[in-house]
Amino acid sequence: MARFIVEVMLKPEILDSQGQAVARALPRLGFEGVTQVRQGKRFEIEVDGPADEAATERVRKMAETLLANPVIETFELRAE
Amino acid sequence: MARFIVEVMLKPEILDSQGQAVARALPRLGFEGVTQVRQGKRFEIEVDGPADEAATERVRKMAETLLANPVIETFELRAE
Amino acid sequence: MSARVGVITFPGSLDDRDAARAVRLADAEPVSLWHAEGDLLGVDAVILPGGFSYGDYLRAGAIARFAPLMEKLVAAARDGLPVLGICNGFQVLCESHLLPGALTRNTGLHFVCRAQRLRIENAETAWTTDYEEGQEVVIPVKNMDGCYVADPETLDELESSGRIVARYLDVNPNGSLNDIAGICNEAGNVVGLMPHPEHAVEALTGTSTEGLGFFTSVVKKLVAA
Amino acid sequence: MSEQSSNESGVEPTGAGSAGSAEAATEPTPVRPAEVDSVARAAQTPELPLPYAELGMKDDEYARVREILGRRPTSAELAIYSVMWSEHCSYKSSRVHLRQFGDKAPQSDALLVGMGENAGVVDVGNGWAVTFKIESHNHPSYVEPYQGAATGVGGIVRDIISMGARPVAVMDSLRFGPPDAPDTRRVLDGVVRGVGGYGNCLGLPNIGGEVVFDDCYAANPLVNALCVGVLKPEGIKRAIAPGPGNKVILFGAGTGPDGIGGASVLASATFDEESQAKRPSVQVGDPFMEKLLTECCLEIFDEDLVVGIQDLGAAGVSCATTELAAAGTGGMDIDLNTVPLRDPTLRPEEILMSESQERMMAVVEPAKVERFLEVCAKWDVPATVIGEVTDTGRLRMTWHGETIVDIPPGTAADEGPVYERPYEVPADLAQLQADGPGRLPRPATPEDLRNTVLWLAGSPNLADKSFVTSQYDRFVLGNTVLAMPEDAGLIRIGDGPQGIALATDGNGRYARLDPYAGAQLALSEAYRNVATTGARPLAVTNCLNFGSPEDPGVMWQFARAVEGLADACQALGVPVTGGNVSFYNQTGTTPINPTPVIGVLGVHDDVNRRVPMSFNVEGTTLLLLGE
Ligand SMILES: Nc1ncnc2c1ncn2[C@@H]1O[C@H](COP(=O)(O)OP(=O)(O)O)[C@@H](O)[C@H]1O
Repeated sequence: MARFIVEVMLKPEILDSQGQAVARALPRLGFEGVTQVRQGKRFEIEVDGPADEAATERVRKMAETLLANPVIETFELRAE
Repeated sequence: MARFIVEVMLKPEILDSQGQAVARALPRLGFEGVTQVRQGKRFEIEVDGPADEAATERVRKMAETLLANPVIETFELRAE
Repeated sequence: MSARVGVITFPGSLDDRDAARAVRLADAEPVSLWHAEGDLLGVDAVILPGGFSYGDYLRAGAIARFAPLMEKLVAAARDGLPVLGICNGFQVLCESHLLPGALTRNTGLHFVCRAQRLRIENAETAWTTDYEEGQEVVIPVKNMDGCYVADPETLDELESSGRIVARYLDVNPNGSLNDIAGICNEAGNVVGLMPHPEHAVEALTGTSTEGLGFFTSVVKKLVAA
Repeated sequence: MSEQSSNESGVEPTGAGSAGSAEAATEPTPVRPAEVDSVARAAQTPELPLPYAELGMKDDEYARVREILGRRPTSAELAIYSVMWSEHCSYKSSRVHLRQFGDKAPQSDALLVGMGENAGVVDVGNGWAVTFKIESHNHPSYVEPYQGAATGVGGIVRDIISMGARPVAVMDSLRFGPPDAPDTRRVLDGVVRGVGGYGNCLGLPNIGGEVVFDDCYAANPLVNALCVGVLKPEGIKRAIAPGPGNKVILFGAGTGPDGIGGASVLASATFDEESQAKRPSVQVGDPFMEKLLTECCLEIFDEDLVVGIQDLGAAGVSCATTELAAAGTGGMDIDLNTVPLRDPTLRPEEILMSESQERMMAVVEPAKVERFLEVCAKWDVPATVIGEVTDTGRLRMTWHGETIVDIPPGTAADEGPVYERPYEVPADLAQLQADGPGRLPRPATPEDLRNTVLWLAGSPNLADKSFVTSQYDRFVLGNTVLAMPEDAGLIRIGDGPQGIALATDGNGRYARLDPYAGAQLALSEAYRNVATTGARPLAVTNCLNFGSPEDPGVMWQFARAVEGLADACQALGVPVTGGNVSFYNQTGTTPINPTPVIGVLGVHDDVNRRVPMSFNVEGTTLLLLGE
C-alpha cells in the first residue's frame, strides 16, 4: 500500500479570505507579529499497490481533476 | 522572518465526511484502488523575527488554541 | 420587572435580531451585547445567536470564542447564568468548552435548511421547562456544520445523565451522533441547540410557534426567581 | 436598466474577475517614477502606440478619446476609457432600445428613483421605500461555478446597499444544460453552493427563483441574482460627489490583482515584461467581509455620514471615480498610491481596472471623516481617504507625484459610444414557428394520458426543486411569509402588517419563437405570481440574457424583447426601474435562446392575509379564472 500527501493552496494572487480572517483575528487574540496566514487543504491518500511512478501519476491526475481546482488553486504531491 | 507550516487533521476516530465524499467520488471518475482519503487543513504562517524556539512556541500556542480544536483534531507543526 | 436577556452580536452573527424578537415575544426585554465589550450589562440570561461568526472560515465558532465578552460569559455561565447557544452559538459554546464535543461539517456536505421534527428529551434545563419530556415539536434547522461529535465516553456520559436536550426525528439532517440536536451542561443552565427556535415563534413567518417555549422557559424562571 | 451598471459581469467573453478583502498591504509600490506613463509623457510622445485594440476598443473610439483629451491618453486613461466604454459598462449596443423603458413608462407616483441609478426605488407607503434589481453573472459561473455565483450575489447586494437600503432578501434565477450531462453536475452543484454560501453567510433569506434545464445553456449557464432592500424614502443615497473639499474614501476589501486580465496588455506594452504574471480572471468572494461592510454602511447611513456612495463592481475604481465625479460638482483628485493593495506590485492601470469584490467608495464631509473611520474600525472594515472632490471639472489622479489621469469624468461615465446595431429576423424563425404542436401525436388511450402526465411530472423542469432550495436559508431575519415552494416570495417589512412580494420568471423557448410575446409572457407570469399572494404589482426589474449583439438575428431578438416588455409594462401600468443586459451568451456562433428574465415587485397591505398555493381548508370551492 502506498500513501500520498496532496497539499492544495490558493494561487497567491487569489484572495484567501479564510487565511485573512484568521490573520485579522490574531492580534485581538493576543498573537502579535504574524505577518501572513494562508489556509489550504491537505489530503492523505492511500492506494493499493506499490508507491511507484504509476501510482504517483494516478494520484497526480486525481489531484488535478478533483482535489484542486486549477483555475484558482495549485497543489503539491508527495509520497510518504 | 520565519515561516511555519501547521497541518491539522481530524482525529482518526472522528468521521471525516469530506474525505469520505472524495473517496466515494473517485471510482466514479475512473480512479480505482484508493483505499482511504482523509481531508484536513494546512496553514502557512509567517511571523516577524527569526525562526527560533520562541517563535516556534508562539506558533504552537496558536495552533493549540486556535488553528486546531483538540477535541476533534490533531496538528503537526514545522518550520520551513 | 421583566427579565433582561442579552443577545451577543459577533462579527458575522445573523440571527441576532431574530433572537431579540423571540425574547420580546416571550415578554422579556432583549439587550444587545457587542462581542468586543467587556461587560454583560447585568443581564439575567444570554443568547448566542446563529450566523457565521468570522465567516466560519477557520472552524465554526473558533474565533468568536476569543471575544472579550466571552471571557466574562464563560465565568458567568460557570456561576449559573442561563446561556442558550443556537446553531453558531452552540458551536461557540463547544469551542469555549462550556459544552463537550464539537460540531463538524454536515455528513451530506451541503447546507441544509428544513422544517425539522424534534423530540424534547430533557424538560428540566433552564431553557426547556415549558416543554414536556418527550414532546415533539417542529423547528427549522439551517446549518453547514451541524454534525455533533464527541468521544464514546462523553456520549455515554451525556446519555446517562440526561444531558441530551433534543433529538432529531424522522431525518437526521447533518449526521449528528445519536441524532443529537441539543445538549446541556451538568447544571442545566447552559444549553446548545442546532435547530433555531427563534424561527418558530410566529405562525406567520416560522414553521410553527413551538420554539417559543425555549424563551418563555427561561423568562418564567427568571421572573419567579 | 441601470445604464451605468457597475456590478454586472459575464457580459463579455473576456470574463470578469475579482477578489478582495482584508488587510491592506500599503507598502510603497516598487515602481520607478520614470516608468510612469504620465500626462506630461503622453504630451511628449504623442505617437506612442497603445494597445487599445487588445483592450476591446475600436479605432474610432480611440480616435474619440484622443479628440476629447487633445492628446494621446496615458495608459491609465486608456484603462479607464476602455472599461467604461465596454459593452458591459456603457450599454452601447442596448442603450438605443432600453430608452423605451423610460419613454413608455407609465406615470407612477411611487417611483422615487428610476432607471440609471444603481437600482430603482419605489415608495410602498407607510413611510417605507423598497429598492430591488436583478443582475447576471453568467460567464464567471461557468468558469468557476462556486465563486462565479457567489460573487454574483455579492455584487447585486452591494448595489442595493449603495442605494441606502438594508438588503432583506435575495432570489436566484438559474439555467443549466441538460441535467444528465456531466458538466451540468459540476456547474449546477457549484452554482447552488455558491449562491447559498454567499447569501446564507450574509444572512439574507432566499425567497425564490427558478431552475431551468435546456440544451442551449450547456456551455453557457445563466445565473441571475436578485436582491431587494428596504429603506426610508428620506434615506435614499446617490452615486454623486458634490461639494469641493469633501473627502473620497475607499473602504472594504483591499484591491487585488484578480479580474484584470485586460490590464496586463497595457502594462506589457508600456513597461518591462517581467512583472506581467498571469492574472486570474475569476472573482473570489468574501461574504464575511460583505456582511461587515453591510452593517458598517448601515451604521454610516444612520449617522448621516456620507453625501454620496457607490459600490465597486466590474470597472472598480475607474467606474466609481468617474461616475461619482461626473454626477457631482464635476471634479475629483485621487492619489492612487493611497489605495490599499493586497498585492503591492500592482500598476496604476491594474488598480484602476481591478474588480476586487467587497469594496465601496464614499464621499464624506471633512468634519465627518473621523467618525466615518471610527465606524469602519468598529466593524473591522479597512477604510482609507484616497482623494478629494474639486470643482475643476476634471478627474485627476496622481501616482508617485506625477499626474497620470486628467480627464473630464463625464466623457468616460456618460458619453460612451452608442451603437445602432443592424438587426434582422433570424433566417430560421419562419421554419421554427411553422413547426407547431399540431404534428405531435396526442395521447390516444387513458394509458397514454397517464404516461404523459407521469412523464411531465418527472421532467427536470417540473420536478421538485428542493435539492436546490434546501441549501438556502429562507428563515433568517424572521420576516419570510412565503418562500419555496410558493410561486412568489413574500416578506414582511417594518413591523408589519405591510409586506412586499417578488417573483422572477423567464422562458427562453417562448422567447426564441417570438421574443416580443416571450418577454410579455415572462412579465405576465411574474406579475400573476405576485398578484396571487394578494399583493399589488408595483415595479419591474429585468435581466436580458442574449447572444452576441454583433449577430443581427440576436439583435433583432433583443430589440423585439425590449419592445414587448416596454409595451407590456405600459399596458399593465408598472414601470421598469432597473435591470441588466448580458450579451455574448453563446457557444461558438450558436447563441442561447433569448432569455429575458423578469422580476416583479408588489406591495402587500397585510401579510396576514397572504394566499398560499396549497389547498389547506377542506370544503373550499375551486374556481378557474381567465380564458
Ligand atoms: N434557484 C432557485 N432559488 C430559490 N428558489 C427557487 C429556485 N428555483 C426554484 N425555487 C423555488 O422552488 C419552488 C418551486 O419551483 P418550481 O418547481 O420552479 O415551481 P413552479 O414550476 O411552480 O414555478 C418555488 O417556490 C421557487 O421559487
